[in-house]
Amino acid sequence: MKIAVFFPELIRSLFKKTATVDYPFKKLEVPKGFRGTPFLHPEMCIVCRACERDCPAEAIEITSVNEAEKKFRMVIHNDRCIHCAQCVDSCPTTPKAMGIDSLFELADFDRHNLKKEWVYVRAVIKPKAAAPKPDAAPEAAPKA
Amino acid sequence: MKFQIPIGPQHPALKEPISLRMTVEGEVIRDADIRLGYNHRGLEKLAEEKTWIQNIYLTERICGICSHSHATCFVQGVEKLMEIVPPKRGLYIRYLVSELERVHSHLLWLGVAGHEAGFDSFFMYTWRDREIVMDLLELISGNRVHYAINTLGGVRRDVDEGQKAKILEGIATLRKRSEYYFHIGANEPSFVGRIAGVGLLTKEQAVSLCAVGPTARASGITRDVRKEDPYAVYDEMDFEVGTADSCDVLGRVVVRVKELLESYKIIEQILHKLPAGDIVVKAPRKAKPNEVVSRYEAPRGENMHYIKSNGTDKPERLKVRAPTLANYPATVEMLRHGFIADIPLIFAAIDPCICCAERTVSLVNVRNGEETTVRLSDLRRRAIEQHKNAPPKRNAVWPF
Amino acid sequence: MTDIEIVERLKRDLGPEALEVTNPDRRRIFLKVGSGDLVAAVTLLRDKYDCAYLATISGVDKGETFEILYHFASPAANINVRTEVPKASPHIDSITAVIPGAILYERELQDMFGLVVDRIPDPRPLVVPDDWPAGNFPLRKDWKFERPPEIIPGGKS
Amino acid sequence: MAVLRTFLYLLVYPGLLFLFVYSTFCEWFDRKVYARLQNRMGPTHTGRFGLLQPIADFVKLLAKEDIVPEAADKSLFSLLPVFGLAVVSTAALLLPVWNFDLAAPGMTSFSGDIIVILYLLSLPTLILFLAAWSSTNLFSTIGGSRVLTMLFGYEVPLFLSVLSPAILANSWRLAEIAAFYQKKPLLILPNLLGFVIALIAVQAKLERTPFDIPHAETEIVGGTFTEYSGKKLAFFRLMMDIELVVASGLLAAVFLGGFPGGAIIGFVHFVIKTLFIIFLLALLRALTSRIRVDQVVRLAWKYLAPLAVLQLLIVILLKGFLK
Repeated sequence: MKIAVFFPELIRSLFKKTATVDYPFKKLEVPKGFRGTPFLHPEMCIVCRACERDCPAEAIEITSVNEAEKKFRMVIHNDRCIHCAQCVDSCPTTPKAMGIDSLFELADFDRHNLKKEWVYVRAVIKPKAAAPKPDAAPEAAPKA
Repeated sequence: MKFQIPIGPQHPALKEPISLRMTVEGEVIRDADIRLGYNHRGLEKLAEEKTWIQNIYLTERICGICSHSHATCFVQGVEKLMEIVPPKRGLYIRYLVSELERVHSHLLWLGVAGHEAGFDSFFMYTWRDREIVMDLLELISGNRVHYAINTLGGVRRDVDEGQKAKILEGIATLRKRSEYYFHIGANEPSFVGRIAGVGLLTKEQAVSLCAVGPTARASGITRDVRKEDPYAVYDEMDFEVGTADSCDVLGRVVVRVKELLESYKIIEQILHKLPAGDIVVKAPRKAKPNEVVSRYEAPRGENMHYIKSNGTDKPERLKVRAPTLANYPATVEMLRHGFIADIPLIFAAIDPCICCAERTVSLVNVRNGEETTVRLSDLRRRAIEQHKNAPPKRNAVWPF
Repeated sequence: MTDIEIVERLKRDLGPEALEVTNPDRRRIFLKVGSGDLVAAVTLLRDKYDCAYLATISGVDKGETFEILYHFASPAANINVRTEVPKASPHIDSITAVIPGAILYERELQDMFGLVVDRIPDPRPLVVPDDWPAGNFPLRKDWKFERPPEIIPGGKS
Repeated sequence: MAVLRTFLYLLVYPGLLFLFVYSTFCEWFDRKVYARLQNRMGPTHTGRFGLLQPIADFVKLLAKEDIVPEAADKSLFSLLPVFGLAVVSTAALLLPVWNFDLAAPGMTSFSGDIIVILYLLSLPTLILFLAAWSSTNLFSTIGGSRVLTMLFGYEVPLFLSVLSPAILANSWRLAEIAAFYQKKPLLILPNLLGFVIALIAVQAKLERTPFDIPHAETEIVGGTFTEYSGKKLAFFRLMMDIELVVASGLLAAVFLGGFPGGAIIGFVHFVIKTLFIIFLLALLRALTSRIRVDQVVRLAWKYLAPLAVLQLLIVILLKGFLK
C-alpha cells in the first residue's frame, strides 16, 4: 500500500492535451463503414420488399402509388430506425439499391422531419445475386 | 432504531431503475429486498412475433453494454436449430468482437466502481481508455454500441489487414493501461479501504445462491462457460480463468482485471490465427421444430438462451436468462450487515445490467407515441390540484 | 464423465422416474420426470451430479399443459430437467429448499405463466407491476397483447 | 475617512462584492484544475475559458423553482442558507488583508481573532446539520448525522494544527502571526506537518472528496442538500465557495506568512497563496476516493490528532530552544 499512487499520472496529464473533444465545435471523423442513416437509390430498386420484411424496427414502408405506372413510394422512418443496416444486407440487387451513409447527427424537434421519402418507378434490372424473394419463398424451407 | 431507506427506482447510484429497500439501523444494513419490474419491455413475448433475422437485432437490444453477448448467444442457438455451421473465419471474427466487448465492458465497470466509491479520477481515466476499444469496435462493425456484426451463419463484416494492425496496436496500449489500473486499484489506500472486506459472499453461499460470472469467480468458483463448455473457437484458445478467493469487492475487481488481461491474450491469438475464407454461409428462413439451450459467457456471467422452434420463421419460445438476474439473490446476501456507504459498491460489484435482467412483460407501450402538448401553466395547475386532494403527509414516519 | 455415461447413470439412478433421457447435442442432456418426482430428481442432481448451479427455469405453454424446464449446469454437462403440469391445475413444487437460488425464477414463473409454486417461501409478484390485473399471464399463448395503434402526430406516412 | 474605509472593507474588499466574485473564480479554478488533472476540459464556453460558469450556475439556480417540503420546519429551512452565507462572510472580514494596524487592534483584527474565525468556520457545519435535520428527508437525516460524526473527527486536528504556528508566534492575532512569519520565513518550515494536517482537515470541513460523505450522491442522493432547490441551494453553494476562500485564506495567513504590503501587493499575495492552497485541495480531491464515515473518524483520531499533538510538541520545544 502506497500513498498517492495516482500522483505522477495526474500531474502528467495537467500538461497534456485533453482527451475530450470540444464536440459541437470540433468534430471527430467516423470510420469508413460507419452505419449511419439508410437511404435509397431509387433507380436500382426492384420493389422486392426484402428490406421492408427484414427491418427489425418496421422503419421501412413501401406503398404503391400508381399500379399502372408501377410507381412506388418508399418511406424510411428515421425516428424508428435502429441503424442495423439489415436493409442493405437484404437488398438483392447489384449494386445495392439500399445504402447507408455516415450521417449521425439526426436529432430534431419533430418526428416528421426525420422521415425520408422517395417516389420512383420500379426498376427492371435483373438482380445478379438472387431473385427477389416472394414472401413465403419455397427455397426458405429448412435444409433437411 | 430501524428504518427503511429506498434505493431506487430513481437513485444516482443506479443507472437503471430497480428498487432496493434497505432496512437500516444507523449506518448498518439489517435487511435488503429487491423489487424488479420497472424496466420491462416484453422482449420474450415480442420475440415470438418476429422472424429469426429480426430477433437478432431484438436480442441485441436486450442490453446496451453486453449487446453482442445476447445476440451471439441467440445466433449460436439458432444456427444449431437450422443445422448450419458458420465458416471458421466468420466464427473467429464473431468471437473477436465478443472479446473486445468484454474488454469494453470490464473497463466500463472499473470506471463505474471508481465512481461509486467517489474516485472520479479513476473513473475518468478508465473511461478515457475505454474509448480506444470503443473506436476499435466502431472500426470493425460500424457502430460503437450495437455492433450488429452477427447474422445467421456467420458475420456481416470482414476484418482487413489495416484493421488487424490497428486492433493489435490498441490492445498493446490497453494492456499497459490495464496493468497500471491494477496497480492503482490495489495500492490507493482510500480506494482499497473502501472495497476490501466489503460485500462478503462465501463460496458456499455463492454455490447455493447460483451466483455467476465474476461474482462467483471472486468467491473461488472456477465457473467459466468458455472453459467449462467451450463453444465455437474457445477450445482452440489458450487462456486461464481468473479467480480470487477474497470473496469481497476487491476480489471482484481483481477478477475483472485478470479477465481483461486474458481477453487481450485471446484477442491476439484470434488475430494471429485468423483463417482465410468466407465469413458467412447462407441461412434458411425457417427452422425445424426443435429446441436448443445456448450458453455464452458474457462479461457479467453466463448468458443462457433456451430457444424452441416450431417449423416457422418465428421462434415458439425464447427464454433469456441474463447474468444479472442470477446474481440478485447473492446481492441481497452481500448487502446484509454492510454499511449504507457500501450499498452502491456492492450493488455495482455484480455489474448490474437491469435492462438485461428485465425483459419479459409486454406492457409498456413505448410505441404508443401519444403526444399531447401540455402548457406549463396547465401542468402547474394540475399539479396544484393533485396536491390539494392528496392527504397531508404531516404524520409521515419520522425515523428517529 | 462423458454424455453417454451421464445418460446411463441417470437412467440407472432414477429408474422408472426418468420418463425420458435424451442427448441431442454435445453436453446437452434433457431429462423428463413427472411433476411429483421433481424435487427428488433435483436433489439427486445436486448431490450426485455436481449440479448445484441452476441456470434458469423456463416455462413453455404447450396448449393443454405447461412444460417447465430446469436448466442445470455442471462442469461435465448441461442437464435440463423437463416436467409437465396440466393447465387445469398448474401446481408445481418449489425447489428452493434444495436450491435457494431458484427463488427469483420461481417467482418469475408465477407471474408469467400463472403457475402456482407450492411451498415457495416468498410468493410476492416479482416482475409484474403492483396494479397488474389478476389472471393475466403474459407468456401464455392465449394471452394476446393488443398493441395500441401507433399515433405519430400527423400520421404514419 | 475611517467610516469610508470600513464601508469599503465591508462591501468591496474583502467584503461581499469581492467575496462573491473571488469565490466564483475559485470554484472555476478548482473545477478547471480538477478537470485538467483528469485530462478533461472543464468549463469552457461561458465567458472566456468558462470563467463565468460558476456565476451562470448561480444565476440559473436563482431562477429555479424553490420547493419547501410539507413536513419540513419551514422557517428554519428557509433561514439557514442566508444565515450560513452571513456567517462565512463575517469570517472573511477577519482575514488580515488590509485595514488593520499591527500596533492598535481594531474591529477587524484583534487578539484572539484566530479563535473567532475558527469558530465561525465551525458554524457552517452545524448549519448544514440543522438544514439536513429540518428537511426531514431520510437521506438528509442520514447526511446530517454524518455531518456531525465527521465534525467530531476533523475539528480537533484542525484546531491543534492551526494553533501551533500561533504558539510559535506567541500571539492569538492573525495579523501578528502573519507578521511574525514574514520576519522569520524559515520558521514556516517546522510547521509543515501542521500545514498538511490542516489541509486534510480543511478538506473534510469543506466536504470535498475524500470527505464528501454527507452528500455522497451515489449513496444518499444529495445528502444534506436533498430537499434544497432554487435560491436556497444557490446560497448554500455560494456559502461553500466562500468557505473555501476563507479556509484557504486562513491557512495562507497562518502557515504561509499572510498578505504583506498593504491593499494592492497584499491582494496579489492573497490571490497567489489562496490559489496555491486551492490547487493543493483540488489535487487531494483528484487523488483519493471517498472513504466511509467510520474511516474518517478513525483516520482523524488515529493519525491526524496524534500528529497534530506531535506538531504542537515540536513547536513548543522549538520555542524553548529559540529562547
